[in-house]
Amino acid sequence: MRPMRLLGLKTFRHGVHPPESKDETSGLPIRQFPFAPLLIIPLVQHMGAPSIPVVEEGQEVERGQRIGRPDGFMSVSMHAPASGLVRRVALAPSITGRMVPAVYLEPFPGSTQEIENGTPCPLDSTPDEIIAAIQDAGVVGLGGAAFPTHVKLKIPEGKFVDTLIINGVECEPFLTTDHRVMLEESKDIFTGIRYLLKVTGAERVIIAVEANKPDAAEHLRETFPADLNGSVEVLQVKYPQGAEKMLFSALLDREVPSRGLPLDIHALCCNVATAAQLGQLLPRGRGIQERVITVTGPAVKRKGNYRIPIGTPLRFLLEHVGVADDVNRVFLGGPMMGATAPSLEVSITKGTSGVTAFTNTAAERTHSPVYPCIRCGYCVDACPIFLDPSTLGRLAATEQFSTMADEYNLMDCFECGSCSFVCPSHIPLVQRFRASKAAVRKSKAGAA
Amino acid sequence: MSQSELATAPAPAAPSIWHMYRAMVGVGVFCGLLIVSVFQVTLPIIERNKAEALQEAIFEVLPNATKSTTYRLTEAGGFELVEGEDDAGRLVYAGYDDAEQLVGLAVEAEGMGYQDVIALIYGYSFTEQAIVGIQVLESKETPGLGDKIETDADFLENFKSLDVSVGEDGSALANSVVPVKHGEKTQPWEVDGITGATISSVAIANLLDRSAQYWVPRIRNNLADFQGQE
Amino acid sequence: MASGKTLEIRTSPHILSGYSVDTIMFNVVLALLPVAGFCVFAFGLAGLLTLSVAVVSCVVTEDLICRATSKPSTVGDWSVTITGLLYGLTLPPGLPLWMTAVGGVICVALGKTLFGGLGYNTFNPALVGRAVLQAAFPVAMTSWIPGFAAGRFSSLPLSTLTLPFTSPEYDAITSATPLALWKFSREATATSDLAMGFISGSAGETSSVFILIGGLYLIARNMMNWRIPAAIFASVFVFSGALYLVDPTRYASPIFMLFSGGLMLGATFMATDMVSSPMTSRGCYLYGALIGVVTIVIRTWGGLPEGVMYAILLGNAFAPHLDRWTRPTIYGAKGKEAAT
Amino acid sequence: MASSKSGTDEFIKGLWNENPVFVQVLGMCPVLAVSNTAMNALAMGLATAFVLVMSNIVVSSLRNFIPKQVRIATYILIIATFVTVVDYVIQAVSLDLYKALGAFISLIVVNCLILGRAEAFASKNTVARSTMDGLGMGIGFAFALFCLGAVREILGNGALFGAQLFHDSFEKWVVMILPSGGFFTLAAWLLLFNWLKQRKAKKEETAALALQKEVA
Amino acid sequence: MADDSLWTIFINASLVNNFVLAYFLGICPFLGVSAKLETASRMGGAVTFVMLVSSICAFGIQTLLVAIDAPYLKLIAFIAVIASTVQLVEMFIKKVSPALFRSLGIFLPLITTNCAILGLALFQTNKGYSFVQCIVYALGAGAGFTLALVLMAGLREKLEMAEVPDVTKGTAMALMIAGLLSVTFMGFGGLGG
Ligand SMILES: Cc1cc2nc3c(=O)[nH]c(=O)nc-3n(C[C@H](O)[C@H](O)[C@H](O)COP(=O)(O)O)c2cc1C
Ligand SMILES: Cc1cc2nc3c(=O)[nH]c(=O)nc-3n(C[C@H](O)[C@H](O)[C@H](O)COP(=O)(O)O)c2cc1C
Ligand SMILES: Cc1cc2nc3c(=O)[nH]c(=O)nc-3n(C[C@H](O)[C@H](O)[C@H](O)COP(=O)(O)O)c2cc1C
Ligand SMILES: Cc1cc2nc3c(=O)[nH]c(=O)nc-3n(C[C@H](O)[C@H](O)[C@H](O)CO)c2cc1C
Ligand code: SF4
Ligand code: SF4
Ligand code: SF4
Ligand code: SF4
Ligand code: FES
Repeated sequence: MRPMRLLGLKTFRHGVHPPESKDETSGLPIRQFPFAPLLIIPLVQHMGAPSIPVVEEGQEVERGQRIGRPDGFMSVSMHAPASGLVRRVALAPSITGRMVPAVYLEPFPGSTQEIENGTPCPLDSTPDEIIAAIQDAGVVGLGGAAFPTHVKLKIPEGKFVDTLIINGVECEPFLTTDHRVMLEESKDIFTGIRYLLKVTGAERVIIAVEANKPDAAEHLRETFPADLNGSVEVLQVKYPQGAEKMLFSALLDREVPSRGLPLDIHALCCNVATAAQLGQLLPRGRGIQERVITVTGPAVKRKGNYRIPIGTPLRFLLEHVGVADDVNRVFLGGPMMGATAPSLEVSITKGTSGVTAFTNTAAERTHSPVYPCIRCGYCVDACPIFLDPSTLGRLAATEQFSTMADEYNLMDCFECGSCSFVCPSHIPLVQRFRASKAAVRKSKAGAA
Repeated sequence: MSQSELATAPAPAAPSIWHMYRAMVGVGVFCGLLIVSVFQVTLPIIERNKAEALQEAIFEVLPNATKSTTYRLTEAGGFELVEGEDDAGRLVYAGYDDAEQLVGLAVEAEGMGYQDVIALIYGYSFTEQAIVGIQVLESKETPGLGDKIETDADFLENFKSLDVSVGEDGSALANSVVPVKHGEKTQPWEVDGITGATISSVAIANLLDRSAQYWVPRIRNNLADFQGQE
Repeated sequence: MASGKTLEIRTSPHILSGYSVDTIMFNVVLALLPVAGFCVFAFGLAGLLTLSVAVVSCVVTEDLICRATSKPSTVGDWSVTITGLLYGLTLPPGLPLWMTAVGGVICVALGKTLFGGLGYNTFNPALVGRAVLQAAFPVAMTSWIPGFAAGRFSSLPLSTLTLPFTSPEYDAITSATPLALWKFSREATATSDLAMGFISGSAGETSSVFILIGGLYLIARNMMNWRIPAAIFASVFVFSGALYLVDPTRYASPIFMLFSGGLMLGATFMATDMVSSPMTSRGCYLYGALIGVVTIVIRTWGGLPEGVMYAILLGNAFAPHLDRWTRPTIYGAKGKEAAT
Repeated sequence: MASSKSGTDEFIKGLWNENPVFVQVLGMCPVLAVSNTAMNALAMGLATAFVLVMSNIVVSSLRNFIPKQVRIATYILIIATFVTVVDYVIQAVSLDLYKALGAFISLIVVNCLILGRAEAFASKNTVARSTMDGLGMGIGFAFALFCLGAVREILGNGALFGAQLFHDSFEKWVVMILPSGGFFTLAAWLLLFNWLKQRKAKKEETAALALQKEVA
Repeated sequence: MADDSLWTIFINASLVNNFVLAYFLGICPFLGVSAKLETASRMGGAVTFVMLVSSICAFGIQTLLVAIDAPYLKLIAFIAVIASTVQLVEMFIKKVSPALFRSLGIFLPLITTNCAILGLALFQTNKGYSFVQCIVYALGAGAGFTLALVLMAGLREKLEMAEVPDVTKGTAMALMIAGLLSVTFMGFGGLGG
């Protein structure tokens, strides 16, 4: 399977091209977002175990101070996004709909919100020291999965990485976070890259950018440090190019083995914003208190790219930017992968790359009637994993879960939603696959 | 017998070899007797039926014949009279009129049609040096289309007198029997096809040609074999 | 602000491509209109009546069956209109209208609804109707009236208005199709006549130009799988071209093969019926090649002058196997063993 | 195995409730192959019925005489014998009929219906009951064949038993006499039976519901 | 007519006069074993194999019966000899290749008393085929049977995921597909000629 080159640009095979809808925010510089009167900081914003709170109700905290410590290796530290008063340490609603432990923090009004530097982690530290520092800084993947970055960087004995890929693709429609970060924080990105190269031992770095962000690619190329071994690659615009599996096949012509890890093909992928955070935090010994998100969508009045404190409640965010009266759906992330907010009380976490709000009219198209599958094959042509979503969909409708998993590779579906997007019969394919995967896992667990 | 019965039935009653032997032989003898007796009873009737059917077909394709005899092609290329019911070898049927005068020969022929094999019998007249009638014996051609070879009056008209005279050297037909499109027949050796059943009608023409190319020269070269019959 | 109002919770993706079954089907109808128009132009009233009765009988049958099974009517998705139009376009104009109507019922009942309706028919419904009709009334289905006859807009062929269940009678004007002329008399027809439709044949097959325009429109709008017609045309061209090179007197030229009979219409609009064709790309190429080769085999060595319909139906029967054989290896399957 | 059914019950069940063709879908090959006219269908049906009855009689009367190990071989021998008999009798009666039925007379040997009845019924029941069973199944089979043959001949030839039913101008539906017509006609009969069954089931359901409501 | 070319015999037996779709032979296995592709293709292989064996047997028996002038034993001899030969072959395969036995074996006893097998023996005798012609005829008939069975199985598997109306479910639907396949195969008419 050769990487495709169309119009001279690299890309992967299959995939879709939803309307990009990025024009309204891609030119807007990152602006600081104000503090909400009450920040709700979930203690689990990442894949893995929740952090253990180290603050108590009524305690005053400084901005950047550690408020949670990692509970084992698959966990990270949490830091206070603002100087203020801990009002409660209690459960709070999360994006999954479940209640999770959280710290309720009331920022001091009028505080300058200066941040103290901690113990810096210089570039010449050992890989293990850097990994410890990353865990301490609370860095998780900002590309969406929120996988603890230090876990990903811990290269097991006997494995090696030759290529580091920095993911600036941002194929999700509407979102322009990574775009702005690449334009405005390229220095931090390159610093981050140096740390990453150091930790992983990779020989070279490739920064991947889609062709719809020519200014970012241009800027990165111009500022690319001469002593770094690497390049900036411009890719054809296609969803889900940002998925690391797609990037590996587009850039390296390597496929992550089914149910394997990127390490199996000696590659590693980090989001640009993650790299930028590393570049900002490690030399200063700080932890994450804020991140850049895009607030956009037809229902949002003041769209833009904001640097926003972690823990900002959605309600405050929307009130601040203003939304249309007929807003009917808000999702954290973009429209392809994002999850709808179960309520306005959930807060922005490290994994949130954007907030998109739709009005009734914008949402109408998703309410079209569902027809039977007409075997048009659009989904087959879209699926970047080369599955057969049509047959999977029919099997799911008749609840033949084990056939789906055993004969049609259900478990390889990474839920990109391309199939649902293209289906002219409006069959909720990926939605069915999520449920089917859960059913399969349950029956496996039951059997074990 | 159901599975459960098998499982629970006590085994001691296992039949002896003798029982099996007795049963098989008994039933075998009974069946053999039945078959042979039915065969003996029906055989003459069947033979008579078949002979009558054949006779009818011969008289149908040789319009003036009232009596027929059977000849077999010999190794030497001549013809010999067939006695009794023997039907081995390649046969032709000679037809005679009331005056015991030879009117022609009836020959069976087969060839591939649209669906399956078409088998027919045709009459060859010495005097006209032509095919003077055909009758389809077996055909699975499509009803309404291919079966027009049996019913279409225009088509059957072809075989009232289809020229199959032999050429100069006596080894082949002067003109091959050829199919032509409906309405374009100009020569007596051409077969006017049926529109809508071209394949079946062409098949008839071709199988007649093949058969006539084989038989007619042989028959003409051994005319004496049949004449001696009077 | 949205304080008091409830937000919807749905899982991603939250946007759709904008394609919808009914818009696709409606566009196919649009693409077929020029073909239908030319049919009416060439065959006059007979063409118009054939198409109308075909469409009406299909649509009414579907509606009635929906009612009988107390389901909401599915006529609105336009798919049955395509079935009716295409079925009508494959008929000989001048076919007794009662036969047209009977075939329409067969298309929809036997070809589609008894298998579960839209999306579940294993064979192309329009061709099911035509094939059963051809087997039922072979004479009427192979009696062609010539196009562009004088007075075609004011009078009808004798056969058209035959009383139901009785045999049609024909005026003397029936004529052979180019393929029959070639097969049974080795007479070739001029390519320009073929392309422009100055020939006799099925209602919709006589105008290759309009068929191609409709097909290109649908391909441009990504509503038709271009691989199928491409594979059919390529295989027909290569196979008949090879035969032609061997013996041009016995085998027709590839151009003739491409432009005569129902090949254009079948390859563009009927082999591409999504429901009854394979889904994978390689499956589509194989499917097209199979249809092309079988068509040429039937045309060249078979008993019938034309074989597109049977070739497509055979392709339909093979479609599940083609899908199975060409199922792509999934991402990451290659390295699976290497990894473990 | 011995049920309390009377001989008439044995006879009736084959006609309708357990009709070999419409309900059990057995012995399909001859059903489809020779049902292109009512005459052929009926003749084939009766020939099969004859073999069925005779083999049932012989098998049931010999049921204590034939050891289990050789029973299938013996049954096939018996059936083949009667088939050969029928084959010659039909040839003697009418060559035309024989031609039309072709090899399918011989194929009665392998008709699963016959071996099935011999095995499942005759080998365990009295001669009288087996005769009734054979008659019922045989006539049920012949009846089903006739149903098919009649439909196919009427539509395909415009005739029944060779007698033209309609005016000359009737357009024959050639497909009905073709192989595909056999499949379609049988499918149509089965659809009809399914539909009747469903309707009955639905009626019974509503009746049961009504009763429940009444009681409640 | 023993002068048909081998090619004609093969094409006719497999496509034009397909045993299942044109002659209605072997309908029971056709309807019974065509629900799953896996079993269908193995059944096809087994039938082809048994056809080959019985074609050879039937040729031998016919030669013998003509020699001893006992045509009335034809049917009984065919069925008995074919059944026992298949039994022997089955035992042989079991011994020699257990793998082959596992894939074909279970079908063999089912097939022996199947009309397609007996039909083949009777037809080849009626047509007066030579030994080689008989073998080609058996191979053609087997190939045609397998093709019909495999196509049927593919379509039925596809329809397994369809919302088929209740009245159509089961044998009725199988017969409808068979009818449509039969119509499709009519396109091959005249190919063998
Ligand atoms: C369908 C899909 C699309 C994705 N798109 C992007 C993307 O556009 N940009 C990105 O940085 N990560 C994207 N990701 C996540 C990447 O696969 C990968 O996890 C990430 O780049 C790793 O970097 P991080 O750990 O620093 O977030 C996507 C993942 C999936 C499954
Ligand atoms: C259970 C689990 C274990 C993982 N272990 C490792 C690991 O040991 N090393 C590593 O580099 N990445 C590891 N990953 C990270 C993934 O390869 C991937 O980078 C992460 O899921 C984010 O990618 P995505 O956003 O495309 O889904 C692991 C992921 C999961 C879910
Ligand atoms: C169902 C069906 C059955 C056919 N059966 C025959 C047939 O038995 N004999 C035949 O010559 N043509 C048969 N044909 C072929 C055509 O009807 C016809 O022969 C061909 O179109 C040539 O027609 P022409 O004579 O008008 O040129 C059949 C066609 C179909 C569709
Ligand atoms: C490109 C294209 C071609 C089609 N061709 C046919 C056709 O040949 N016959 C037909 O009945 N329906 C056709 N349809 C309509 C639709 O697929 C058909 O009604 C379904 O097969 C019914 O389930 C076509 C649709 C599309 C999009
Ligand atoms: S959601 Fe799953 S099945 Fe659908 S396109 Fe993505 S990977 Fe393929
Ligand atoms: S895109 Fe939808 S309608 Fe098309 S094949 Fe896939 S599931 Fe079926
Ligand atoms: S046993 Fe044979 S003849 Fe009888 S129905 Fe079954 S397959 Fe046909
Ligand atoms: S012989 Fe076998 S396959 Fe045929 S119907 Fe009887 S049980 Fe079914
Ligand atoms: S932005 Fe590419 S999917 Fe997340």
